[in-house]
Parts: sequence; structure tokens; C-alpha cells
Amino acid sequence: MSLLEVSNLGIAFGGLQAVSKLDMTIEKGHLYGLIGPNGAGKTTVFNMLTGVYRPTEGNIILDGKDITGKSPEAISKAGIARTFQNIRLFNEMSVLDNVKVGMHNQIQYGLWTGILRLPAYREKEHEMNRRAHSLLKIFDLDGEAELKASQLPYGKQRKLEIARALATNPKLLLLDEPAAGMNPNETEELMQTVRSVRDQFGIAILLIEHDMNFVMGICEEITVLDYGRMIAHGDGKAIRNNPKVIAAYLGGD
Amino acid sequence: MQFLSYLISGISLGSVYALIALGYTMVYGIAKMLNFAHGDIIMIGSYVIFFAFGSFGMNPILSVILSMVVCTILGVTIERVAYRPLREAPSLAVLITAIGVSYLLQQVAQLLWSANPKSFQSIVTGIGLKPLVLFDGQLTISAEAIVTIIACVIIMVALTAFVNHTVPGHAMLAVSEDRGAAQLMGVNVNGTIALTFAIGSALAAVAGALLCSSYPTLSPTTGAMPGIKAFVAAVFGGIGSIPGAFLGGVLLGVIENLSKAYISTQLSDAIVFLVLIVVLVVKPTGLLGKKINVKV
Amino acid sequence: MKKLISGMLAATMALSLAACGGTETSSAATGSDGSSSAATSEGGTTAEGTGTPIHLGGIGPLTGDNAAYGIAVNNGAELAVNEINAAAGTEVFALDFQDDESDSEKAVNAFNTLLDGGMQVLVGPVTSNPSISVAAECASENIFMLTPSASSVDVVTAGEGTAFQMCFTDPNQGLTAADYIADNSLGTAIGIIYDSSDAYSTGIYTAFAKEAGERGLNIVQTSSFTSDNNTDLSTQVQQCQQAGADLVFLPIYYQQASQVLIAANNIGYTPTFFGCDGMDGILGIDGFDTSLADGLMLLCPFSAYGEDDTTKTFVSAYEAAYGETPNQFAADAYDCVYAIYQCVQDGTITPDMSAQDMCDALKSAFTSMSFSGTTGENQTWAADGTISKEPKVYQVQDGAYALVGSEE
Amino acid sequence: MPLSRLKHMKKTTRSNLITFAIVIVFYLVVQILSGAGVTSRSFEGQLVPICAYVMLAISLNLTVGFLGELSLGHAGFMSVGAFSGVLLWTVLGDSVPVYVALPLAFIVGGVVAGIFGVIVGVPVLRLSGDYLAIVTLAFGEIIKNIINACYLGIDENGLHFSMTDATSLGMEPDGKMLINGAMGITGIQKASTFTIGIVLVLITLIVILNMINSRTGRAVMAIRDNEIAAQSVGINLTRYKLTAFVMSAVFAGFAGVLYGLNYSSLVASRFDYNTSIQILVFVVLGGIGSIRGSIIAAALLTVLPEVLRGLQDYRMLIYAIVLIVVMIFNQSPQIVAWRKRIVARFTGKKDEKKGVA
Repeated sequence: MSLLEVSNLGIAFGGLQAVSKLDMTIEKGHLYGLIGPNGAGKTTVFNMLTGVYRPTEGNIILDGKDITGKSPEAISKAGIARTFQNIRLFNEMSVLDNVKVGMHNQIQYGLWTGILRLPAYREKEHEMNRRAHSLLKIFDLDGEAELKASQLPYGKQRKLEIARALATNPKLLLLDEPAAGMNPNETEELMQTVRSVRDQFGIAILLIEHDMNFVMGICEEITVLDYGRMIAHGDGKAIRNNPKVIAAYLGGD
Repeated sequence: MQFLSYLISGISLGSVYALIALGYTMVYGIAKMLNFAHGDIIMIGSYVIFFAFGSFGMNPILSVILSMVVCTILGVTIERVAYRPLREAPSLAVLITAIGVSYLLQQVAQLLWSANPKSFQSIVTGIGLKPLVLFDGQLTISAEAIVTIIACVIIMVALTAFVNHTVPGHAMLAVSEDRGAAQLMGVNVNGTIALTFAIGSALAAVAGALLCSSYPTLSPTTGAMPGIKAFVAAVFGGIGSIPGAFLGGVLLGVIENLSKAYISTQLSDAIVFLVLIVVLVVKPTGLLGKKINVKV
Repeated sequence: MKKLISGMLAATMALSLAACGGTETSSAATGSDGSSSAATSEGGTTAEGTGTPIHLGGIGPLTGDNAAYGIAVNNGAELAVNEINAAAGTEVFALDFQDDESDSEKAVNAFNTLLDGGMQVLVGPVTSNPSISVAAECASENIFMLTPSASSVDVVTAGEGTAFQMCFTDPNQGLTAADYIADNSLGTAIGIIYDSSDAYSTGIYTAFAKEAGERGLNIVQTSSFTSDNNTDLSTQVQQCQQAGADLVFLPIYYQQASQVLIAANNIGYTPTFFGCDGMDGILGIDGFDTSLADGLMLLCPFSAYGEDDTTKTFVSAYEAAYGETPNQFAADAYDCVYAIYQCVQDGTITPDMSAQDMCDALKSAFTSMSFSGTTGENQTWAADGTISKEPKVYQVQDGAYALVGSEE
Repeated sequence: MPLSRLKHMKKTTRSNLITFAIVIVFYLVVQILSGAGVTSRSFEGQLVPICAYVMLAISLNLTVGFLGELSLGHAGFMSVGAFSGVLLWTVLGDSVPVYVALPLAFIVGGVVAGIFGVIVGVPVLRLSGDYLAIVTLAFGEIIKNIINACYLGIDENGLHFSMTDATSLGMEPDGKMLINGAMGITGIQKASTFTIGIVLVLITLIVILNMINSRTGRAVMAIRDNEIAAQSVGINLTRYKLTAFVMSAVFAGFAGVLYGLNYSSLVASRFDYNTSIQILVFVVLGGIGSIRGSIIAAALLTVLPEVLRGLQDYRMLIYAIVLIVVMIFNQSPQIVAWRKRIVARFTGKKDEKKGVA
């Protein structure tokens, strides 16, 4: 059974059909790319997968469970985590706390345990700190744990967002333009990190990216969207040579 | 007949709220701040008319114009001195400053003119208008009510036209949409905001004249409660929207008066506020407010 | 920022702590009319050599919605103190009047400040609710309190015998008004407009409604307003008109009453209007067309148009000092000071007494003496602190009051 | 030993301990000074209201600073807390020992305020920004208006209730009015003391600071910083918004009881939007999100008008000017930058990073 099975997915805003008839299958531990020209509906797909938008048609099955139209909160619990195109960190909180918020549903204790500082509080906070630090280490952020998230440089903010997403212990990680705004060195470094995350956590990753070198260099399978429809699917080589894709990128409109 | 007469006094009260709300809503739409001192500018304007017209016997129209000039200068000065330095500060900082200005104006008024209430002579009767008697005296509509309603409609229409069809009006729209972008496009943001305050304050003078003509007790706290009600009216109609302020004000006045007449005079305010809450819960940006979409 | 705040904190705390030990801040009677502040006792005789003054404290709203009443009380008390001091050629009283914004918290703060300043007798507070709170403080500290205008019964209850009133209690006014209207058949259908957010107004209304029921008065309409929705009172006036009321009872203050009269005039409604002591002052509203008040009746112990010498002296001195006609707030406060002065003259209290001793002395003196002033002849007090005086009913005629009756 | 431990503590823990220390030291200093008889009555009289306002400021800061929502109706919760707590206190009267009645009054006040927090919070928290602010203001005014129209009395036939006037209660002559409309509750047996106040302030501090530094607090702050991201990591927005809002209401209720039991009369009009705004001023002036700032600002601004009493008529004028000037001085970006330059010149230090921000 595949990890994620999307069938016939579509959404319309008013009269505008933003995405339609999308089919997608993601296997455990694989790296997928979702590409397409601007306005092709890539982020809309992410928003449907994570429950921000409710699809008007089709089904999303995660690990055998139907999660179509569930709330973002429920989908996070079900095992999909994401980052955002325009970074959405908890800016006024420390880097460490950003990751600890990610563990909200992983390590739990109640309101009163926290207020009364019961033994469970100490224990669980300790466990959270341990896990958070080890996650930060992967992204080379453990030196900045006490800084405010907003004080981090741009590249590190992108990494922190991934660390926070991983803290939710997902089965599937969605990365929305993780390399946006990075220089070639940083991009190269990020590719390494994404790969090692996949290897270390054994999770599937679906990413949107405009940087073709990044996508081609890292993704095992790529889906191409244009005007909300899938126009191609396959590995890097197949996509690169697909005439429909070339047309869409060169002079679609 | 009874109902009609309550309804008309409701519309008249509502028109006053609407006039004040127009000032609130313009300032909010463009400067993105809740100008809590707006009600107190009304109070100052009313005192100006009280002395000009009531004590010195100035022509009623001229005294309203004088009051508009005073209020405009006052409004622009307040904006320059107290609000502009906080343009880039958190919005709460400006809110608190506006509250400080409100206290300040009330205190100054009390020191200058004492807390003893004044009885305001209607400028409407001052220009010689008579109440309208209909249905063989069964229904009397005061001249103040008629003038207030008409003035309110005219001002609303004029403001809408000004904003939509003039260069400074377009600048206002641009600033209200996106201050940064407007600045880049060469719009004089400070000038536009100052102009907004000028118009809002001039409106406050007119509102004060009509408020006190209909409800003639004038004291340093006269502006406070109508100010709050008008603020509610502006939000009710969708804050930032000119027709919304008008609609919100009139509805508020009508609801307040009808609940006073038929439900309970003690609880009329509670009813007004309850309606506001219901409207906002059903339509979170007010009756005519724009829906804000957050892009993910 | 933090340093700034802590610096300010330290400074404020220091200032506030320094205000202790009975250091006198401002004992001189300072005008609070706004226009004529600091008008008095610049180089007046100091206490040295001629005996120290008795420290009177005053509390009332000098700012906020009810400031008009507090200012009138302050003026009335200040006038009396100045007169007494001038006549005696020495400083008999020193008055310190503090603002309470008509709020319990501020009133208790003012009370404490006054005690720090060495207050021996309290004239005030002005409004009911702060007076209840302050009366309780007076009871526990054993400080004599004489309120000019706080007419709620709860004031004397809370005072437990240390709080005295110069005005009628609210129920007494309501009852008397109902009786007077019934006895003189002033109205066949009665409408009432009262302020349900105000203790004074509600107190009178409650007693009036009860007595009216017992006397068989026909109440056809009861309307109220609150301090939040008193901008527009035309609806309430219309309600009374629709109900066919030929007498409208207005147990409210003169500011709102003037609005009722104007609103009634606007719709051509002309019943008999009947008010209580809070109505007094309506003719003095700046800009008010007094012809609208013609025929208005009010149950009030004081008339600025009275012909007796006490009243005439008071009114002319008040007009000279403050440029306006005094209302019953000012008159009550003026009487308060003179009532205490009566106890000074007969030797009941002397400046060297402690506030507590003074309180005990005044309590027994007040319950046994009779006082005549601007608000009535031969007034006496019961042990609980309530006053008994002759109620008078005036009618406004040609911009002045004419006595039309009194009710026992 | 304890000092060296203090050094190694986490920054937030240390900051919290300093906050506690300030409150405790303030209490001790006041106790010593008042024992020595050097404090003025005026100052002592303000201690209970100071404690109440400090609690209100801390609890409002939870809504404004940590939940990130502007509330203009905090006095409403104070009001229902005060009325329910004081009502219970009056009803219990002498029939129950003080050490039972008093805690019970506080608990009831807090719980009732909390219930109102839920009633208000459920619809209100769906809104955001200025719309939320106006609806909280509306709720505060509704609560005031309803209590003002509330008549409750007790006689041998039991409780009587009316929303019109006292006469319609139809009570026996020997009955007792409990809530008398606009006159509120009178004849309250005063019970609040500075010690009770400080204990409540400390409880407020412990609960709110511990809450902020826990899983719940992090969830609340995450919602404040970014609702969409908070949802994406699986945080239930409604639940945590409501938790913070209700907790804020509960402590406002406690503060209300403390305040109500400090005076012998209690009226609803005391708790109008002006009081809500006053509390908001404490929070903003003390620094949004800074608990210690709220404490200091609340204490300072409660004392300030009393210290200014000597200025007579100009008192509130000066207060207003101080408010405006402090806001501009602390919050205007240009002036803050200018202040930093001046400070840098005097101390000779160069703050390179923050020079031009």
C-alpha cells in the first residue's frame, strides 16, 4: 500500500477551477517533486493536502485513512507536516521553542501539570528539550537555540521551519520552495540535508521548487502541473524531455 | 403613527451617529487607527458654536463654519503632534495615545468652560426652520431631525464622490490599500493622512452642531458616549467603508430607539451591543466590510 | 525603558510616602471653578497666635460626568468658610476639598489623603455611592461626616451614626412628592421619567411609585434612561405623551431635566412637570431658555429667589464670587459649614480636639440642636443622621421660583 | 551557593524569579514601613486597589500580550467576579466562619468570571483584530447594563429577582435588598487586606507564568505569532485561545472580588469601558508581553493620580499629558532611536548592531 494516494482531486474557488482531476501516489521513504509554472496550483495542492482548503472533489488517503477535508490540526496528527512558501515561524519565540511547539502532539501533558509543575512536567520538558536539541543539531541550529526565530538569517529560518515540521513526527513532509532565496552553496547544502532527513527519518518528502537543479538533483519522481492539471509525471530525465512541460514553461501563456 | 414617530427619531439619532461614524471610519480606513479622541473633537466643536452663536450671536451658518475651521486645525495638530510620531509603532501605542488625547481634550474643556452643562441653542431653529407637522398634528417631526437626516445623506454622498473621483481621494484609497506601495508610487502619505484628519475633524464639527441641536446638553463629556456609539456604528457597518458607516449609524439609532420604546429603556444599550455582536459573529467584518483573505 | 520605569516608580513611591506624617499639602480653600482658582487666602492670617483652624475636609466630583455637583458643593463650602473666617477675623476653618470623580475608590483615597492632611470634620462626599463607602470608613475611624447632598438611606446606614445628611433622604422625597401630588390633585394620569443608572433618581422613584400606589395615583407610564443613553430623551417624552400623562414626575438632575423640557417643547407636549431637589439649578443652565421651565414644580428645600435674609446674603455673595446663581448643592454645602460653625460658636468643638473627640461631640450636638440656614428653618437631626426639615414646593414663574406650598 | 545557581539558570526562569522577588520585597518593605508608622494613610489605602490592578494588568497581558488579541472588556469580567463574589460574601454573612466564606467568595467570583469568559470567548474568538476589540467592549457594556438593571432581594419567602425595578420584587417589608439595580450592593463588610492582595498577586503570577512556560503557553504564543503555522503543527486554535481567554477572565474575577471587598458599596457602572481602557493602558505602558512591566505600570499609574492631588484641577490634565508623552517617548521609532544615540554618547559605548534599525 502506498503512503499517500490522491485520486481525482480538485478544487474550485467560485467559478474558477484551480486544480482538477489530480492523481498522485507517494511511496514511503521516497522524494517527490511538484513543479509547474507560476499559478499552476502547486501551493493549492499543498493547502488541500494539509487541510487549509477543503477539496471540492476527489479523495486523499494517507496510510489507508481517508483524510479528505479534515482540519489542518487533524491532518497534522495523521502525519503530514509542511513548510510554507513565505516563511511562517513563531517569530517572537525562541528557536528551541519553535521546535518544541512542533512536538505539541508528540509529547503531551495537561494544563494543570504545567501550572502546578508536577513531576510529569519536568520529565516531559526534559524529553522535549533533548529531542529538540538533537533536531536542531541536524540543521546546525543548536548554537542559536535561545535566539528569537526572527533574529535568524533567512537561510536558517527556512531550516528551522523544516526542523519544526519534523518535530511533529510526520510520515509525509511537504516542503514549499525550500530553496527559495538561497545562494547556490546554500542550495547545495540544503539538498544534502533533505536527503539525510529522508534517510534518517525514513519519511516521504514532497516538495515544490522552482530551482530545477535542486528538483532534478534530488527527486526520484516529479509531477508537473499546469493550469491545475497534471501534464506530466515521471523521473527527472523523462520530465526534462517532455514536450508538454517545455511548452508550459516556455510559452504556456 | 406611534411607531412612525419612534422610527423617525431613531433615524434622526442614527444620522448623528452616522455623521460621527463617517469621521471614525475615514480615519480608520486610511490611518488604520482608532481615533478615540474623535468624540471629544465633536465636543470642542460644539463649544465653539455655543459661544459663537449662543453667546456672541454670530450667524448660525457662519458659526458652524468657524467651528469646522477650529476643529480642522485641532484635528490636524493632534495628528501632527501625537499620532504621526507613532506612525510606525504598534497600533496599540497609537490607541493609547488617542485615549490620552481624549482625556486631555476633556480636561482642557473643563478648565476653560467649567463642568457646568450648557444648554445648546439649536442652530437649526436658529436659521429659522420650523418643525414639520403631519397628519393633523398627530406626527411632529422636528426641524433638527429633518436637517440632520438630509445633511447626513448629502455628506455621505459627497464623501463617496470625493474618494472615488478626485486625485486626493484616490491617494486616500491608495494609502488605505497599502501605505508602503502608495509611498513608492509617489503618494504623499503624511499629507494624505493629514487631509483625512482634516476632513474627519470638519465632519466632527458638523456632527457636533447637529448632535447638540437635537440633544442640547453640552458638557465636557458630551462627546464621549456618542463617540463610542459611533465607533460601534462604524464597526457595525464595516469599518473603513463610507456607506457602511452610514448604514451602521442609522441602524444603530433605529435599534436603540425602538428598543427604548418597545422593550426596555434600561436595556436598550445592551440590546444595541448584542445586535452588534450577532452581526459580527455572522459577518465578521461588519455589514459592508470587505472580506480579508489571508494568503497561505 | 526598564530603568526609566523603575526610576519613576521610586520617585512616585517616595513622593507618596513623603506625603505622610500629617504634612499639610493644600489646606487653603482653593477655588475650583476653573476660572477663579487660587482666589483666596493668599496672605490671609495664619494660624499662629490666633489659634489653629479646624480642618474641614471636602470630597466630591470635580472632574468627570458629575463635576457640576461637586464644584457647586466646593463653592458653597468655600464661600461659607471664607465668610466665617472674615467675620471672625481669624481662621476658624481651613477647607481642603478633594476630587473623587464620583467613584468609591477615589473617594476613599481622597478621604485617606484628607486624614493625612489632618482633617477633623468631613463635609461630603457629594454623590451617593462614594458617600456610602466613605461613610463606612468614617464609622470605623470615628470621623464626623456631614454630607450636603448624598441622599441615599444607605449613606446613614453605612455611617452607623457618624454620617449625617443635610438633604432629605431619597425615599422621603419620593414619598413627599407623591403625597403632595395626591393632596393637591395635580395630575390624573402620571408619567415618570427617571435615571435607572443613578442611585438618587432610582431611590426617589422607588419610594414615589410605592406611595403613589397607596395614595391611588394613576401612573400611566414609567420610562427610564441610563447615563449611557441619555443623549436622546425624546423617546421617553414621546412615551409619556402617547400614554396621555398630564403630569410627568422627573426625579432627575437638572441637566437631563432641561433636555426633557426641550424635547417636550419640540413635540408640543405640555403636561405639568414635577421634580425634586436635583431639579434645582435648571434656571441657571447657561443658554437654557428658561421660559420652557415655566410652570415646572419642584420639591426642594432651597430657593435662590427666597426673600429671607440668610438666603439673600448667600445668593448675592455666591453670585459675586462665582458669577452664577447657586443651586441647592451649593446651598446645602454652605449650610453644612454653618451647622458645624454653630457647634464651634457654642463651644461644642474646639480646634485642639482630636477628630475622634470632635466626632463624639458633634454627634451628640447634632442630635440635640436645631439649625436654621438657607435650606430651611429649625432643622433637626435624628440619631441615625437623617435630617428633618420642612419640605417646600416651588413653581417656576417668569424665570424664578414662587413658593406654592409645603407638605408635612 | 544560591547566587551561583541563579547565574546558571535559564534566562526566563531568572527573569521570573526577579519578578517574584520584586513583589515580595515590595510587600516586606511596605509592612516594615507601615509597622514603623511612616507610611501615609493615603498610601496604605491604595495598597489593595494596587494589588487588584496588578492582577488585572497581568491577566489582561495574557490576552493582549500572549494571546495577541486586543480586549476592551476586561472590566466586565472584573464586574461579574466582583458582584458574584461579594454577593456570596454578603449572603453568607456571619453564618459561616470567615476563613470559609472568604475563600469561597474568591472561588465563586473567579468561577463565575470564568463562565462568562467561556460565554464571551466562544463567539468573540472567531473574530480578530479591531473587530474582536469592539465585541469585547460591547460585552463589557452589556454586562454593565444588565447588572445595572438587576434587582435581587431576599426575604422569608426566598429570593426575588426583577429586571425592572425594586418595587416589582414584591418583597416583604423586612426583606433585604441584595443587588439594588444601579445602587448595586451596599453595606458590604470589608474584608480585603494588603496581605490577601499580595497572596493573590503571587498566585496570579505563579499560575500565569507557569502556564506561559509550559506546553499550553507555547501553544498560545504560537497562535499569536502565526495562526496558520500553529494549525499546521496540530494545535487546536479554539481550545488554546479559549484557555488563555478564560484564564484571563478568571483572574480578572479574582481581582474583582478583591476590589469589591475593599469598599462598602459596589456599583456596576464602576466597571465600564473606561476601566477596561485604564487596565489596557497599564499593559501597554508596561510593555505588551512583559509581566513585570504590567506589575510596575499598574502600581505606578494607580499611585500617580493620587500623588498629583496637590495639583488640584490640573491633576487629570497632567495625567493625560504624561500618558501621551510617555507613549511617544517609549514607542515612537524615531525617538527610541534618538534616545539610544544619546545614551550611547553618554556611556561611550557603541551599539553597532542596533545603530540604525
